[in-house]
Amino acid sequence: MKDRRIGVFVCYCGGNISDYVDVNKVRDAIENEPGVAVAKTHMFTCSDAAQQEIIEDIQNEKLDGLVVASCSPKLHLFTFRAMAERAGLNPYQYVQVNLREQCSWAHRDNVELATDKAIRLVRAGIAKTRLTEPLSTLRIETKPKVLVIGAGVAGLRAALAISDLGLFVFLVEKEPEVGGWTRKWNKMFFHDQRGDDIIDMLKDQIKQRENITLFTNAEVVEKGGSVGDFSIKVRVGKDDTISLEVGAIIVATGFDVYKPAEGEFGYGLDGVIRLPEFKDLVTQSNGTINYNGRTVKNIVYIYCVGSRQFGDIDNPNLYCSRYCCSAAAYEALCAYEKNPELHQFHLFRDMRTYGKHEVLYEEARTRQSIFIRYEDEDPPVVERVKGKLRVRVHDQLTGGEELEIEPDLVVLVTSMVPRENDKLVDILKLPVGLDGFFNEIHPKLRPVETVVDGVFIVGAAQSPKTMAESVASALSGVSKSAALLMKGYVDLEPFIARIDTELCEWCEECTKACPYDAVEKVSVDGKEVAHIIESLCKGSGACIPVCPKDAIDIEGYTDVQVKAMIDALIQEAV
Amino acid sequence: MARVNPSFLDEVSCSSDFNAFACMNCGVCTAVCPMGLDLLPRRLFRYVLIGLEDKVIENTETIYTCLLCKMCEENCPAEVKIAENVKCLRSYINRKVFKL
Amino acid sequence: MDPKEPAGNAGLKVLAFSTNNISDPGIDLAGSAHMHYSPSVLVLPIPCSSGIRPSWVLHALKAGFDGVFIAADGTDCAYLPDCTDRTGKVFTEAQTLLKENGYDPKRLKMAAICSVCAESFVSHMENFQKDLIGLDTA
Amino acid sequence: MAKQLFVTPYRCIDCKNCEIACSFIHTQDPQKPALPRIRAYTFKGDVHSVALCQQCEEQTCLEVCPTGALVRDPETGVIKRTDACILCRTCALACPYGNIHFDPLNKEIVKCDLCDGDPFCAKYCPSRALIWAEEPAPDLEPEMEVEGLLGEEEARYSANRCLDCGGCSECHECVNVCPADAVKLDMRDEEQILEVSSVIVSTGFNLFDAHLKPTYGYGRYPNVITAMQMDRLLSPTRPFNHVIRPSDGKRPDNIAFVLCTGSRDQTVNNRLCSRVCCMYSIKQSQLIMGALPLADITIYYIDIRAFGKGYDEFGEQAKAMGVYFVKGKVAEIKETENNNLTVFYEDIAGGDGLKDAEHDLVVLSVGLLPNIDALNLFDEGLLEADIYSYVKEIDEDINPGKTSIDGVFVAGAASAARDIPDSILHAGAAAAQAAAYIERMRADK
Repeated sequence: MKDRRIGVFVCYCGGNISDYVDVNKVRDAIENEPGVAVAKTHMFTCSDAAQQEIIEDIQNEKLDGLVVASCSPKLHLFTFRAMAERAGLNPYQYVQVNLREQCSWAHRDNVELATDKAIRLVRAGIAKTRLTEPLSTLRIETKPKVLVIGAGVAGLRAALAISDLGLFVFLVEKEPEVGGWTRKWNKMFFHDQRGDDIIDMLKDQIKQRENITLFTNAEVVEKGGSVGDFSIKVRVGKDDTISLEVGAIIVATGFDVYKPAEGEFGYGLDGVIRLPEFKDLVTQSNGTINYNGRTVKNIVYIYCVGSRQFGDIDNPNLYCSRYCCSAAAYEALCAYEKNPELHQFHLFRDMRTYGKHEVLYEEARTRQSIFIRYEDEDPPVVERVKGKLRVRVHDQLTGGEELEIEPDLVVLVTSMVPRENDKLVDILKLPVGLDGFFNEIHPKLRPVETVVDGVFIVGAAQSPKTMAESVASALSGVSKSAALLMKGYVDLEPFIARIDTELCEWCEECTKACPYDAVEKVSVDGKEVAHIIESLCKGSGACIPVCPKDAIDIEGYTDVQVKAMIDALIQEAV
Repeated sequence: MARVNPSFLDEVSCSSDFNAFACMNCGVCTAVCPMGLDLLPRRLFRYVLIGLEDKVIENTETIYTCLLCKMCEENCPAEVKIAENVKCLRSYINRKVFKL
Repeated sequence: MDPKEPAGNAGLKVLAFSTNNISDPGIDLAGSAHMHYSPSVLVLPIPCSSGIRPSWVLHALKAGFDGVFIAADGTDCAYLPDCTDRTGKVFTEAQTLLKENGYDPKRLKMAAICSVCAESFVSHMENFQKDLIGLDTA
Repeated sequence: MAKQLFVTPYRCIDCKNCEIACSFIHTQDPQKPALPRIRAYTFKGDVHSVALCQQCEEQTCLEVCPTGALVRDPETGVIKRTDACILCRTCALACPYGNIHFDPLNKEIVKCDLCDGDPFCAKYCPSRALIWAEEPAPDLEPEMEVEGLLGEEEARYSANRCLDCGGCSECHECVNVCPADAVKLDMRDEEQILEVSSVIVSTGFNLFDAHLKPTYGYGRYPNVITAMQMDRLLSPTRPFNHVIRPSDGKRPDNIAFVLCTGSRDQTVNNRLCSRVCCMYSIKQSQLIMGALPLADITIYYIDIRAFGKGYDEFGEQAKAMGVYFVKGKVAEIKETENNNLTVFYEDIAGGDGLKDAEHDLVVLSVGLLPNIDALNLFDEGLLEADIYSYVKEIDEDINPGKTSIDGVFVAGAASAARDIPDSILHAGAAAAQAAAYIERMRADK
């Protein structure tokens, strides 16, 4: 190993570190470590002045490795990487040691031991840095085109917004018609807009756009490449397959309406229908609401069908579907508008008409909808007795009184469930959560991004949403795609797997372990070995322990680095 | 087992001010009632809404315990005109029970 | 320098493998909230707990650590939906390796530490160090 | 016996020679006469005297000095100001007799130091009201008592009336000690003109003021706090490192959350649901469980609105951890003798009717209200509001974030109560729309 010239900078962080760690003692303890050329302390390493001094040190001392022992890397890893870059040092030869969150702050009760630990941590950082190699990001030129999968309200709106920004869109819809569930629906809360009107309006606009290509009866069958440069195969109609090259993918595959099991709240009995079917009845009505030729006078709504499930159900839907309370209250209002003589009973658990939707609940009550609360463990029972529907329920609001209602119609307020999309999940390698919906990286900070770079999830494919919320999420996905593509290139982190082709004997274990299809078989000098597709590897390291030959390492966390760090951590501090 | 009778509500409702159905079942009225009766006023009107006529008549005495002090009305987050509703209920009882 | 550990855990050295995205923020939070745990707990960050080589665990014990703790991603892992199973496999393999080399497999412990699991991390460390006291030296 | 400065008030003729002498001897620059350390007074018409530092034993000035700039000479007992003085004026505030002053002209704190053993005031006193001697002047009339401007008690009382001692006294000490030079006291508001093509209004919400719900006693009962205060107690950088209750610093072991404080409540003119309170209360209850494992936590609710992704699961988790959920809005809170609180409610789900329960801390889960400042950002009347005074989204279904002004978009809680995930998505939408708007403007040019 060639001699390294490493700079180590230990931060006081005002007093946040230095009050509990003897910073100078740390500096003294490591300044003669092999490879250390400069060892200094700074009051605030992150300050402009200190950064400037460090840059000068890097340049004057010709440093080829850098350790900053300061706060958590979550805070300033990128700060110092950028600083290293400005100084002409390879940013991946920089290692940050966490002396604040994981040392000084945690051990404020013992300065001596905190200092002892700090020395070990810095030494481990140096040990790691000593074994770093210059790495470079993988720069990928991005294609200014976006694939939108699913042409429901979210997909259509997303396509328009992308087109607005001057990017090309390929919009792929599985069904022969666009519009998804929204097309099928009449008036919708919260603004009384008709679903079919909205879809028609969006469809018209899309037709006028030259930079949107719509494929119906079409399905994505293959995905290659990676962020910024995907190659996609789409099957259109029965046999045609076309190839597309896109920079980003927006998945807007929507939801399905929950289909209750036979007998679940009487489902299957004559007169027991789901909310979407009831919506159609209300739409068709002129004055009275009719079902199978009979006039409906009394309606029972049962809430939480397919949501917040409990008891002995296989794979229960534990989640709340969020839209249903508001939708049912709204539908009751629509029904009341048609026929004010109706008696409507709502069997609910918690009314979740959040935010401004509260007004729907309030109006439904003043339009004489009666709300009856059933207990989680004691759901209502729907039967057909002597040709008549009968619903039995204990009303918690009336001291658990057992009530019997004889409705003409039972409306099951059904949940949104994830679509069966196994093929697409497999093709895109999308993460699916416990609830079956696609999983974002972080619900608050990165709600439309997935672990697959360049693939975004929007609308009800991510979780149940109202139409307005789906559209907001779709536009959010557009923002993210545009931010990615309009720069023209994307840089990928180089901390990915690498194969020692000497050791590798191609046993397939790594390729089986990789969820991202990042390992392929290649031939090197006539020998079959594994090869990492750089643009696909995420650097999780999942392949590391499965390799029987220990032939894989993750850059930045190699076997020798980890072992050197362990040795440095255990070495007596002084 | 009690049979729900939705038309009972129409029988009790005596004026456009009757709005017991606007109740969101928060229970504040019961908790502030100076008479401290569990039934008053929320649950009593539940009986009316659901149409449990027997229960209502059973509680005739309770209905007349109300002071019409409007403590409940003052605190009701849903603007239910509780005192007005009680009056309607009394008028119903007068007709039904006391045959007035 | 021979600093003395506060009574209770006899300064037993614990190496904690923690993950950049999930458990490290949890351990950071323990510090930010000024909770205390033993300074002989030393954290080594890695990308994902399913990428730990069992041999690293053995290496740590041979080097002189008294115990190794894997702060696993659990179901929060952003890389792998089945991270728990994979890390579980690593854990079992590492325990077998320890047994083969004459180490008590109890010297390795694993628990999912989420990004806000500060209190849970601290109590795991306390309990682990306590458990380690009772173990025979290898 | 050492020499002392003796004051004989009845001899004083209020000629102010002492002041002039003092000023003269301490002046470095004739353009900037020193503030005299001694003051001559006339009060009640014809009574004259002087006031100057008493070098008193109760050395309040010395004790309050944050930098130790005041020291007592161990030999002479004289209290002197040293160069460590940072001009914070705390000593001036603390002196019960008002004998320490800030000299604005010379920017220094002045107090009598007896001129290092040769007080000039005495030298120049023509009436011998001031003498520097080992004993009082023989002709001093013993029955003549000094009637001070204020007695000690009065002076102390007056000094205590000052309420601003802890506030910023512009001592600049923070500027001096900040190693990063981060404190700048000379910064001023600055008006800047920016030319932009599009504006995103993300001015957020206002919190409901819990005082407006007087039946809950916020502001009257110390142990009724808002959820924002609880959040502070629970945050990683919490001030006390424990969850404690305000009245006595005790760790509470029976905590109540009162949901819908100021939401879904026509008595305070807000019929809307605030959307976040259920979840933040559940979150706090879980955090409290971590901080105080033995504490009982009760959440009083009308409906639990755990509607977002993973929210219901989170609520169930809290239930499993032992948080009690009671259906019934709290009607009233009363304080007991030991500052505990009794909440009155109807136990609706339990069917138990009217109930009360005692808690040692009550957290009011206050709701969200529109931030009406947003409506004044543009020329009057341009930015339309909805009937609840939120910024109106004129086409929420298809163009979320679009407002009544072309090119102006709204994001987050400025247009409706929103939680963080929904605010973030909404903001993403506003960004996409603003970008599209700018792109369109460019194309039109």
